[in-house]
Amino acid sequence: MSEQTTGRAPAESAAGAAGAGVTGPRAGGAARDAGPSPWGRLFLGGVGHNLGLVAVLALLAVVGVATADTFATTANLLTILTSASIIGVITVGATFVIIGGGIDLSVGKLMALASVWATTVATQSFGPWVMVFCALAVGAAGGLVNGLLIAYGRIVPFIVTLAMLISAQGLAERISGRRSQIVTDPAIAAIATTRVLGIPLLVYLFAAVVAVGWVVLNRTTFGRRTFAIGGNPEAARLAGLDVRRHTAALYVVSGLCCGVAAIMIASLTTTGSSTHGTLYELDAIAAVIIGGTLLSGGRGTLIGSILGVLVFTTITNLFVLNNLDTDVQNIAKGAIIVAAVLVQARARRATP
Amino acid sequence: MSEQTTGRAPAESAAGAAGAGVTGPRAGGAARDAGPSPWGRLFLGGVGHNLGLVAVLALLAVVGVATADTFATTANLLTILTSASIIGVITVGATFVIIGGGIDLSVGKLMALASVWATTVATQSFGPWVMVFCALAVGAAGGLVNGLLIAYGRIVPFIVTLAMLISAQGLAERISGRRSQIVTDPAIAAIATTRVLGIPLLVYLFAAVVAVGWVVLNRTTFGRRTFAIGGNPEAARLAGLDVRRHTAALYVVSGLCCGVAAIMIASLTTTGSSTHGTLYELDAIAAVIIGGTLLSGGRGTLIGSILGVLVFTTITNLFVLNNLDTDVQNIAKGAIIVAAVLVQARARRATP
Amino acid sequence: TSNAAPAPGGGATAAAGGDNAEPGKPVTIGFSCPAADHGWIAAIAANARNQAGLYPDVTFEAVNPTTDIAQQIAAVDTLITKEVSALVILPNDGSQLTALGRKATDAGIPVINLDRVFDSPLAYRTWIGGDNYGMGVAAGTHIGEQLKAKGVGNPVIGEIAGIDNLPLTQARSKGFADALSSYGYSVGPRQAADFTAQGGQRVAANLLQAAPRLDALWNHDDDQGIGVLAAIQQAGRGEFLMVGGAGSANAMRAIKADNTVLKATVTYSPSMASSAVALARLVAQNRGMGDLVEKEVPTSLTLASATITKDNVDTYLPLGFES
Amino acid sequence: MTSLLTVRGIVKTFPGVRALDGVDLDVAAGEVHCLLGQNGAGKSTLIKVLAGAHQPDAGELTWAGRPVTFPGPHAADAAGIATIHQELDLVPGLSVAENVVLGHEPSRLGFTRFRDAEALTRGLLLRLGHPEIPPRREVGRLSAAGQQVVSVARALARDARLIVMDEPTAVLDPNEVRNLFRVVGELTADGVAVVYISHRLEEIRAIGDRVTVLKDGATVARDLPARTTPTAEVIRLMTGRPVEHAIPPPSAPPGEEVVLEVEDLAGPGFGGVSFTVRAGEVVGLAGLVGSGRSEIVETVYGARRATAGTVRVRGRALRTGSVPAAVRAGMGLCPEERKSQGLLLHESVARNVSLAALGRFARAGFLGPDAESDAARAVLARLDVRPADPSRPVRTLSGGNQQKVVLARWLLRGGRVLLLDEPTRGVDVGARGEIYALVRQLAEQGVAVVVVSSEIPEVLGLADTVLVVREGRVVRTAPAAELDEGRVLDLVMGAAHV
Ligand SMILES: Nc1ncnc2c1ncn2[C@@H]1O[C@H](COP(=O)(O)OP(=O)(O)OP(=O)(O)O)[C@@H](O)[C@H]1O
Ligand SMILES: Nc1ncnc2c1ncn2[C@@H]1O[C@H](COP(=O)(O)OP(=O)(O)OP(=O)(O)O)[C@@H](O)[C@H]1O
Ligand SMILES: [Mg+2]
Ligand SMILES: [Mg+2]
Repeated sequence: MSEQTTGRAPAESAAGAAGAGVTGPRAGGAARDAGPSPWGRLFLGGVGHNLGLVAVLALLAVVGVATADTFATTANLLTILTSASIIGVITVGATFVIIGGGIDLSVGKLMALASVWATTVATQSFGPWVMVFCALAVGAAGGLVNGLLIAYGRIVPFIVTLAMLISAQGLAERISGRRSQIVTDPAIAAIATTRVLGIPLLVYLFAAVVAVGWVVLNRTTFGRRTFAIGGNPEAARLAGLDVRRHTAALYVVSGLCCGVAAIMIASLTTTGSSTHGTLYELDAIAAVIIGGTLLSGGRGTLIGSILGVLVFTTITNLFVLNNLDTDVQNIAKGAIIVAAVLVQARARRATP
Repeated sequence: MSEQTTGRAPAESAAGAAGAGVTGPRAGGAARDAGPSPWGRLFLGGVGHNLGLVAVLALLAVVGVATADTFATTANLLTILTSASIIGVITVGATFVIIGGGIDLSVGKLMALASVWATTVATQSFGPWVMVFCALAVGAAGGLVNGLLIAYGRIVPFIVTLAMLISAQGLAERISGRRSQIVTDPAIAAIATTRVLGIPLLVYLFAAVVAVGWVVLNRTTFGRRTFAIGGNPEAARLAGLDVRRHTAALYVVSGLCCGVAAIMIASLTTTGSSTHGTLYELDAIAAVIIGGTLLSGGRGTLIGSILGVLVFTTITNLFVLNNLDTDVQNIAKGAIIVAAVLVQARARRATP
Repeated sequence: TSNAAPAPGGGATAAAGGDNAEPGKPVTIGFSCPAADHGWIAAIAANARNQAGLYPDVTFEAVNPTTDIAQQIAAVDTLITKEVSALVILPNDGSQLTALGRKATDAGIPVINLDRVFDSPLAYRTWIGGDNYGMGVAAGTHIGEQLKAKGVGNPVIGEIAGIDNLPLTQARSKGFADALSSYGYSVGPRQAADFTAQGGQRVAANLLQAAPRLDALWNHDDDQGIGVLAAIQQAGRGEFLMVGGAGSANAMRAIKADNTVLKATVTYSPSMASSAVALARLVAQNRGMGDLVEKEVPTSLTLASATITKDNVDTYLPLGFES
Repeated sequence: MTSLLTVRGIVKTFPGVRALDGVDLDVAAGEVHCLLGQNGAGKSTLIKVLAGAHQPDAGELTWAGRPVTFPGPHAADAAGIATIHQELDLVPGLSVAENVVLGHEPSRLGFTRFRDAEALTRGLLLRLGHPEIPPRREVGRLSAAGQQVVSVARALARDARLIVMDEPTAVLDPNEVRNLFRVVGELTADGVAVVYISHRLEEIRAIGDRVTVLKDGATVARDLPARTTPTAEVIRLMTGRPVEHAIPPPSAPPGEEVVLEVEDLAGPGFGGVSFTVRAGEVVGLAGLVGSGRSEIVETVYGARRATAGTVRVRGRALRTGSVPAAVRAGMGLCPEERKSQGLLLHESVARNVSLAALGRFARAGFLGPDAESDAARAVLARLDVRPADPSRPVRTLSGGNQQKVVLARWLLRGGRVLLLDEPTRGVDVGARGEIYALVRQLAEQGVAVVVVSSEIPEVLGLADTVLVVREGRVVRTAPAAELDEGRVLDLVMGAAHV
């Protein structure tokens, strides 16, 4: 469906309607929907919609194998997954917010704030569980403030979360005294170093968050209502949903993901710092959109977002393996992003 | 109308509709619509819609006068205007794009790229006019690429312009070798130092761009069609407008503004550098939205955007005059932004 | 101007003394530094590469610079996997790369920690870097001397720092305040910019409004100093004395020309990268420093911050880096 | 009769759908040619082809004797075809005048000449009988009826030789319909041809000259005389079967239990509204477009905040301004704007139907895979939604079937009070009859029903009790049996028209 990748591009709704590629009402809809089992169908739907992205990933892998000997090693693939884990967790939250019709620019700095708060000397003195609790609480509280201002204060999400980005940054600097706070707790530090069956704990954590997110989004009333509220808030309201409370809850979900990510980055870098998570907001939103979620809400898949994250991480990994300069990296990265979206849009148009 | 500040905040559309100021075709609204002249009406409309922002500015001024002796001096007010001039010019372009239903994340780095290209040794050797032309051409070309990919490639603006941001950054680094290129041309350098009637040339330039932007947006067919394309692209297409070409043109307008801004910043800092314009995209979008333009397009005023820029610049000025720490600055800035929007939304709700 | 092709290494390569110039066993030196669009960082990377080029026995393996901690970790990891003979690391953030330094050290790869220091001495073999505190002291001392000589009582002294988040900025500010206090002076308006010309211009323009009269101004960084100087010129101010920081060629030329408020700069020379590569070679080859009696390279070297004025600028110009 | 426009064998497919499958149509200058067909028959698609908005896959257009193609809206416009599209084709952020001239702005050197545009608009609005609409008013601030008038003005502004009107009267009240018909009469007298689409068959009889009937994308009857063809015949052609289009009479009197009590309710735009609805009773709200009926039912439902008054369901007062409270108490609302207020267009039929009753299909918040599918299927079968496939995206259904999906939502939830705001707007005769039958059926099961409709016969036929609303006030409450169409019309128009 072209509208998934093209969203608000003006002219396009019209062009789409006139031109090719719009899946019509009596179209393959029925065929596509008559999958195997309902569960399998839902999951495949997530991938199926994103066949283009899978192709892009495959393409990147081919380039990787061709240009770098070490690309296809287990160690390197695990490196990619580990690099993806933190922004991936944040992207799960961002997917909820965007499907629900909002946007969250504060994710990166909310994570930084949570990482700082969880690694102050005082917090660390209480041990790892309190640190984890602290990170989650700070993330959730930040998300709650966002959510309340947006849902009940009726301020546009862009402004609220931008303000939160700025304030959280300031607060993190204030609390940390602008220093990187070292993680002394061995349990937290161990998260990044421990491997189970050869796979880093961080990757399991990432997988767990994605799994929980997927179930909540696709198998619970909460998830279902998220689609409804993002797709048509007025209809959702008139159907008796508490749109405001739900909207607020979405930002709490995003904040919680930031809390989880905060623990992960504290462990990975062995520090809590106000410099963590810079520009994560754009990365997360870009991954969600590339993954096929409509920026205007109501439509999207979590699998797509995660594939989007993997595309970005793989690009970076390829660059590092080939030891490219940052400037060349950047020039190429922009081009690859556009190419990836074009490939994906084409793939979508091809499959009804 | 409350929907301007609250945008996609769910549950609100209905509440807004229930509020005052609903005039049916037969209701007595005619009186209000019979303004003085169309020109005066339009301009007053721009300010009137933004009374809240004017109030916020006034409030900031009161705080300024109360806390800093030098706030109310001519020199300081000119400093505020000069600081506002560059981001202000960029915001003019951003207002066009957003009213037209798009978004442009590439503005800051397009400006950086243009500033770098215009200040290479080679370009400078041709003299000031070539430098100006070069900056405008680079900005317009970047905008054109954005516009073509969005309008004809049918990729969402968020992704295209994010990719452009990244690539332009890389290209700027590549061209400059990541060094600040010093402006040796005295004519360009003079733009920032020359004063006419005591007012810096940069401020005149800013005013000129705003004036041209205002006239184009409100008095020309191009401007009015921009509202149509942002407000209802399908209706615009059915009315026979070339929605795609117009969309592409909007990004060229934004790119041209970046080119103008590039010359201004090269003159102001006496350098062309890939570090210029970092985070300008968020600042510009925030100013546009605070100024009452709908992020979804179709509605907005240029005056509002400029007031938004002035609010941001005044906040920074106040902080520096009071010698606040960056961390405190950030914490306060977030809170002030939210407060400003709340004040403005309240003012809007009060005046029908 | 910067538009001239950058002088290789700013001429900052060590003249090898003693027998250290003699080729030793072939070694591979890995190098990683941040990516910043900043003359100083650019000079660091160039100096390291140029210094390595002087040694026939050194293979130089630089990973691409990055601003992203995670990327730097990944990049250095690849160097460790390649089992280079020694590593020269200028981390984006010392604390955040400490674990990695430990990892390399544990793997038997000596780490030369450049400038931004790791949290644990176990993470590096040798640290070499500038003296941020000393830089502040040098600037404060110079300003103190000048003002005292002029007999200014109760002077207004401004400070434009770099990025406040960095420990190096905090150290510089502390040194500056400490030195001034020994003259009975204190810092008046102080604002942080961001090491960019644009940030320098913005902050300076506003700060000049906050202080209708200034006696002296210390700007931490000559790159952002371009913007600071522009703002001063635009405001038409000139009643005060300005001191720069780091020692860019551009700033030195301005000092030499003596037609702006910039009268001095205190160095924080990127030549340290050349020295770091030289040290890495010696460590990897198990040699000591030629002029020292010790058989080993010392564990830490702090470079002195020199004050450059019109009088001695010619001596330092070859070390100046292009903005 | 010489043909101005001849359409032969037009085929238009959207991926998987054959929206038009060989359409023929002849339109002569100076006639009103009516296009009839069920929801989804392809009427709007056909006129989009005529307007150059869609490119046909096959078929020929002949315009004024010459074969033509319209590669874009601009081409059709240049040829002299103006179109009033079904989905309002206005830009809410622009003024009335700007909308009227959009695409043909009077301008000099790129500068719009607002005065000319406003003068032109003022003239057109006057001609349409709406001199009170200010040309500078933002269109988004007009009511739906006002916007429809602007759409008509837009089409008139083009001096076209053919004007296509796709359901222009769906949101107009009788008075405005009369105005429109007068203008149509003037146009045809000048030799302009009009293609007219409506689901209100009595309108066809009033202004139509000839009728063409579409069914499943193909022409099934051409050039029938509009005034003399029996209604039953037209309906049979459209639906392919004889359909009972009269409103069935109630089979039993309403019960005694008072389910809904509204007392002295007031809000912005209305006040002093009191009424009760008993179990099994149908209460109708009649009134002009813009009289505030939607506000009243939405306030009863808690979707708008009341400034005064109470709403009680089975004796218990509801928290005002809370839809969830109303829904918990057993209320349901089928809103006026199906697409913008009722449906999740991206979602499947099943998900639209289950939205209000989701909790029932979940255990501890978790939904089984397509848990609600079976329940949805049962309700859809009961309403005879076609096709009865719950996994089909709802936006692919025809208007009438979409309306049934919204009804099904509340049937599934099973409340005691159902509020229906314009339940048959834009719905074809066949589906209309089914909706009427359903309302009857619900009433018989003891549901209290409130119906808002701008079609007076509909209110009179369905309701046991009628409330006549004028300018936000209830001006008359009476049993339907005591009223007739003329009486109600006088009441809704107010003293000036009596
Ligand atoms: N969302 C809105 N924005 C602006 N005006 C509105 C809005 N909703 C309703 N109105 C105005 O309120 C008045 C009452 O409109 P409403 O549609 O509720 O009346 P109604 O009697 O239900 O008529 P209808 O037959 O159109 O449903 C109208 O004049 C309309 O212009
Ligand atoms: N842009 C489109 N893409 C896909 N299918 C479409 C599109 N437009 C219309 N259709 C389908 O074509 C068929 C004809 O639709 P159309 O809107 O022409 O019907 P209609 O006769 O105007 O119905 P109504 O009386 O409800 O307005 C329907 O099945 C519709 O879903
Ligand atoms: Mg239709
Ligand atoms: Mg209504």
